[in-house]
Amino acid sequence: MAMRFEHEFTVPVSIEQAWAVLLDVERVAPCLPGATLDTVEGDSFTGRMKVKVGPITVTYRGDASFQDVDKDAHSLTIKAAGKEARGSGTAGATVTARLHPEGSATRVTVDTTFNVTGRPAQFGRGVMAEVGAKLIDRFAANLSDLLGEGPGAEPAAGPANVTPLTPVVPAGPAQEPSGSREGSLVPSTGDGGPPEPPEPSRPVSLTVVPAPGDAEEIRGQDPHPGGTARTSRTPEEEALDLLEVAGIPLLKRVAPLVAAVAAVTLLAWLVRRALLRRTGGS
Amino acid sequence: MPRITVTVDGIVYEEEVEPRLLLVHLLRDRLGKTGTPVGCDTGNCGACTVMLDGRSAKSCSVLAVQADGSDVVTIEGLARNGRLHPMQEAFHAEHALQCGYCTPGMIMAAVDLLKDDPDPSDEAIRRGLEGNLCRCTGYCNIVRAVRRGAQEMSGEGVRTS
Amino acid sequence: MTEQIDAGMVARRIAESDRLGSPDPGREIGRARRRKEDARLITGRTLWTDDIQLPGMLYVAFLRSPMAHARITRVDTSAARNQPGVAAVYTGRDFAAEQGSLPCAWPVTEDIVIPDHPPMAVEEVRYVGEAVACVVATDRYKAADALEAIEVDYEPLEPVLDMTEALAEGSPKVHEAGNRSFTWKFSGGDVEAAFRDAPVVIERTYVQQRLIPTAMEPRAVVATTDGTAFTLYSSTQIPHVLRVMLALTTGIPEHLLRVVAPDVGGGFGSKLQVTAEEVLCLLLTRRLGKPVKWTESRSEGNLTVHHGRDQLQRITLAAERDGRIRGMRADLLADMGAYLMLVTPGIPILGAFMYNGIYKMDAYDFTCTGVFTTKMPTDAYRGAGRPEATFAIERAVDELAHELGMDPVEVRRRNWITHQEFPYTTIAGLTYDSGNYEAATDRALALFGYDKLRAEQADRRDRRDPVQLGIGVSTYTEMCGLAPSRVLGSLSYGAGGWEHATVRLLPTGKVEVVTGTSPHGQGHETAWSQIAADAMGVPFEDVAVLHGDTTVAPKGMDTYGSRSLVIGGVAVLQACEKVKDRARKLAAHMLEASPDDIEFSGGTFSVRGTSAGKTIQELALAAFAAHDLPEGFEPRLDADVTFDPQNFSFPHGTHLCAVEVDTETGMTKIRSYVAVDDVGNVVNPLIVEGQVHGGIAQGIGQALFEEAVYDSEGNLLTTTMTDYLIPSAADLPEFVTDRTETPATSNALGVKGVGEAGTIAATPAVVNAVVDALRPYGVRDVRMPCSPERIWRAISESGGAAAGWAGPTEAEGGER
Amino acid sequence: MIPAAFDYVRPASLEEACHVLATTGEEAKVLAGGQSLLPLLRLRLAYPSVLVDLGRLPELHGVQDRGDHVFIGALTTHDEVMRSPVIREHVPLVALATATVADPAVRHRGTFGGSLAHADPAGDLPAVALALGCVFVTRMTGGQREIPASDFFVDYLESALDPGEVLVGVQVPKLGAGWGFHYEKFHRTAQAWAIVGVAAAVRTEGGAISEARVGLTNMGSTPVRASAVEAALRGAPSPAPDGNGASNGGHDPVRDACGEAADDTSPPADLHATSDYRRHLARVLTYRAVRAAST
Repeated sequence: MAMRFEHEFTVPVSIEQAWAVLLDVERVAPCLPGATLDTVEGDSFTGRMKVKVGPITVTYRGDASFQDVDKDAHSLTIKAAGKEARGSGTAGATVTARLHPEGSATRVTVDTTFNVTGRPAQFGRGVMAEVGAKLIDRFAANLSDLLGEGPGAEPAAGPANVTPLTPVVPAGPAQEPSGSREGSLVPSTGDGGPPEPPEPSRPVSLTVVPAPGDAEEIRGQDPHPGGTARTSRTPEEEALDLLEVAGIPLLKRVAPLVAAVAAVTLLAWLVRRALLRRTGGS
Repeated sequence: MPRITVTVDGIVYEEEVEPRLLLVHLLRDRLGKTGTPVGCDTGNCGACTVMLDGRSAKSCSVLAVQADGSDVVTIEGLARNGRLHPMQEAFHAEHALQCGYCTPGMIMAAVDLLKDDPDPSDEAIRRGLEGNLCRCTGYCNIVRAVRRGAQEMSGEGVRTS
Repeated sequence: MTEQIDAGMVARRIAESDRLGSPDPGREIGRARRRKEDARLITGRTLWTDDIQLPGMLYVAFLRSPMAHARITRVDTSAARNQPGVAAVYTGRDFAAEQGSLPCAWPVTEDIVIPDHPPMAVEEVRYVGEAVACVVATDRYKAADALEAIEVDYEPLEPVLDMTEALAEGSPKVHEAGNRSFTWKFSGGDVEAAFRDAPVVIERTYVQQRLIPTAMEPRAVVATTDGTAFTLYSSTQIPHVLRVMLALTTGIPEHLLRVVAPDVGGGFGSKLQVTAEEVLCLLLTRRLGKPVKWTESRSEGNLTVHHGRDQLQRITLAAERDGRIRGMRADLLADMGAYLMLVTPGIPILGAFMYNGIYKMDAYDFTCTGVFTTKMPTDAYRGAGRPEATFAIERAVDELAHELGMDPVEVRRRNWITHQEFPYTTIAGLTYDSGNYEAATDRALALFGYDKLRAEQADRRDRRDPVQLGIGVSTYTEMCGLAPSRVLGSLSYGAGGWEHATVRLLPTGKVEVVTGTSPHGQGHETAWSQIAADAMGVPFEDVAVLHGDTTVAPKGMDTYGSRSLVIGGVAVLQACEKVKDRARKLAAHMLEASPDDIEFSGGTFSVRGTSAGKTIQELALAAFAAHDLPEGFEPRLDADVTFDPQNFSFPHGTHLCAVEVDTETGMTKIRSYVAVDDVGNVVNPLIVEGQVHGGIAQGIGQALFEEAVYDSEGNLLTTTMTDYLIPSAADLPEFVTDRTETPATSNALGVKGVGEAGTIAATPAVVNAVVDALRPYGVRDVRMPCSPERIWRAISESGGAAAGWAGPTEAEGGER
Repeated sequence: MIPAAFDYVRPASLEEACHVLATTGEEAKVLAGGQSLLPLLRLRLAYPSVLVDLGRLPELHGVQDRGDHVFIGALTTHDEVMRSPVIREHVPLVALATATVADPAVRHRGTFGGSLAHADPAGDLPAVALALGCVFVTRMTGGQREIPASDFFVDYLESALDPGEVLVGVQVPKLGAGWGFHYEKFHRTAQAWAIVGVAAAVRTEGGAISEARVGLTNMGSTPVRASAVEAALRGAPSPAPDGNGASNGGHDPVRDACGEAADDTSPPADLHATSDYRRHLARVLTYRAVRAAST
């Protein structure tokens, strides 16, 4: 099961500062929820990663390395490959991050492909699609936090460190249609009125792109479990998530994933609202 | 290892079992009760259906330790005093089985459904058997058999009109 | 038409009359005998392969590839070996020298590519689920645990998943020799002429989705040896073929190898195979000197039991405006999967002779290319080639009817072979010996209430009812009784199509029938007893049928392709006749009469015109005692027959299906289903009806529910029964069945075979009904399985959003 | 397939259960009826180190009429729920939806609380709990709490329960007079997961809908409350019982309202349905459920 994700965000630090952080594997690796770094040797590192969804757990062991590090273009690729600690399946990810200067800030694009094999990939309900999307979203969000801190800072404790920046239009095709049906749901913005100023939000735009070859679904089958992800939920739930993120002890356990999801969901919702407003206002 | 006591088809067994041992494997591998087969690993097919304390249960989705102190009746314990249960007779009479692999579970499910509804409609029979898959019969004769079994069990005999 | 009669009632009455007994009292053939097999099956006293426990037995579990295509770069079994209870751990490399290659017995062309197929992969894996290593442990739990300790490194290779792309230039290769296994061509008549200036041409592409046979009993194998000889128990349809093939593959001499098929819980073609697990269990018992058992789980089985169908069919039909078909082209791609298994390439070829169906036409052209992909190999699944052919022609004929604005039944009438025209040699070269399509169709139409349903359909269309009614017709025939050996030879099949029977009259007058067929639900013990009881004049209860063990029944060709009764049953009859011939001689001797004056009736040989006679039981004892036998008469009353048929048999029938399609949700509900089959003479109507029921259910399964789905990386998503949907009782209607009986002329019983008929007929009947329901929306096809979403999309994409509910917007559609 | 090894604890009291769970942490898993958990164990998708079997704790069983609500013990089986006269009389939606869960044998073993704590958005009961505004009563060492349904379903297979926390039961509010109920489940075969399900409770007064509650199954990572539909239904004339509503006459406010069922949802795309098909179904099925609940 292969999935591809594109993320884009802007951090308020210079490109050189961001680049320096990006190369620091001991700080980048923990951006992936559930990941533990075991060894680092040059551009290669080994580690473990525990993926947990409710009662379902899959632990991977594997290694990763920096590849195609281009300091002039400010782009690099991290390739990771792991095997299930207790099963025969594998997981692999290729993350390509590119930095683009934007004044004193830096725009970051993260392109991730994610591939899972073995039992977790052998179900129609897409256990790993469910998890994969969230993991990668969380990774991008954490990376955004990390890069925003600049070199020398401590890794972000959690997603509460929201950096207010302008949401960015997704680079790929938007998941939600801009048709009138959906548009009509936009809360309270008058037709033709000016768009509201963007709300403070985490600077992440989420886009899901079918992996190569997936465009026409699974080889011509229509329902397609992979390559898709959810990006929003209802406002009520976001409110709940906000509380959770704010640290109300509703969620003492499973901090990494649940909090991550909450954060990502929140972001997604905020971003989407912003997008819808733009639509409604245009 | 936990020690459990379980009555199967009228015999009391005391067994030490690994907690993960499935009831169906206790029956098949430990007690030699191979009349109850296994057809899937997700609780869908119903081939392993037994009576657990009087109601149908899929023995592949129950741990042996969960059955501690329970009474289990399998297809092997359905006949009494050398006489087939009316539902067994009915499956034979209506040609409600072909390969027979689903049959033990199907018969147990059929017996169970009559506990709630002694005179079920065809639709109720079909709904009541939704957790038991058969690949051979197309279910028509199974529905007939359950109807016949119900009539036998209610003492009416089979309506012949 | 008798539309006022309630169809269900009629069928019930017919069924009841069957149940009440034979129309010819005293005759066993034709009687609705309850099955002998049932006693053990309804009480749990069956012996399934997994039930077998042998002293010191070890349990095998296989580690399977998570990759669709990869090179194996390292396998480390050391940790697994040290786990408690583990006797051995082996990789493909450990068996490379002795495991051989799994056989393909049907090289359909001279230049066919048959890749090496090691039972355990050695260097490369080519589908998810391919065995890479195995653990042998003291119980199944420990074996499963140890699998987790085996480490395998893979170097991923590109998966190959789409047949068309696989054949394109530059595609990654499944095997070094490329992705094309063979191209097989066949034609009759002048196809160019048939299509030249044809007033109507129908061209359609149909997808026969990949199916998982899903016999209820998962496969299991037990192998044991005493150091010299080997016994293999397997949940197989083909103990005899398996014995030969295992001997050839493993080098274990055939005479030292016994193969037993204990009770087998369904097959549907999926157990017509020589599997990696069977080979490896034999090798493991040879290496370890211990009995071993392997039982698959359902999720393992969905990955690794051979799959069925998976063809892409381009069908072109040329016709006159009056509906008469001029000619047909069928151009197929058939997905072989990663390897060729026992009869993989032959499956689409079996269909080649059936694309013309029951119709007369001037020309026909067939091409099939077998393509390798990185998926589980395909092979026989109920119908094997013939359902695909029947689907194509029956769907295309419906399209022709629609194109011409004709009733689909009428178009069929204009084209089918009329009953006066039999025997009829078709454009595909087969000689259909007998049939009466008119009778079966008329009967079906009456039972169905065809005209009334058409009226209701018109009314619903007029009212724009959100629930639309569709009517599907399927008039099928099939070639059964595989098969005349010379025909199989001409098709390059690796074996013959004969069947063997032995009949032994025991000293006490009881009869043993030994058959080479290998039933797994078909009720041969009952039906063969009926044949023998009639032929020998003994009570039904006095016959025992032995099968499924190469020691007990050493000769046979086993059970598949609706062949058992047509060939095996006839062999039983012939063997009985031979025994009777001997008995007649003995009776003549004892009665001091000429054998020519001896009559046989009701189990007694008597001198014509006298009351003097000897019962067959008396003769049995006399032969046993052998005190007073005719000169040169061997003291035995038994006989062997190996029967090789001269022709196939051709059951046919008309199936009608009415569906209600909820156009708002796309949900299809089968409202009524009528099947009138002509399977020739019937030995046991109860068994025939059961076969038809089950066949229809599987045909409906393909039409509406089932599909094996691989994702874009080659992972199988339908590994469990929660995702591979086979219908339950709650998902199917009552089927109304009836029969016409046009005896086959090609065998002494006049029988035609019934195992696959329902499946072959049902799929096009249902899909035709679904499409018929959607005609007002401009829909002309829905891909199988016709899931609610596919139907909803078909409606939406034809611009016919139902009853005001919006279809997918463009943006939403893009999200797929 | 065969589960990996685990330890097994059958606590004698709720207190002990909480203690065991709290001390074992994330690696422990509660075993209720096991009908969802055992398949996961067998497929080796779950590797708990300890299973804590609550099946024998009497305080978790049973159904009680508690005046303004019905209390359903977490370990009450689906079968018991379906039969309970109290549930059928006062909170019939629970019985209606439970009757669609899996199959009879599974309903004999599977539990009300187990299904809810599994928090599967494709399960039938979470949407019902959400629509009815149920309150989840839990216990942990030295305390207890009540979690409203709107807070309980956190994410895909994630509930708000802490590792040391046990679901004791669920308070299902009685909605009182004038309410009608329906659970509309759409699935391909009897055993298959709901592609979409709709739990509807509708109060009609004087020929109009005065209040509606709609919960959606399998329309997101959690069950979803169709708030927009609920708001839009308020005051709409109750649908005509003839089955065609006002569609003949053109405008049907109930239908319009139900057209908002998929708004603000992010339904999953999987083998059995795409997201947009689920959105479509949500609209159609909500209309059907609301109609059925109003008549």
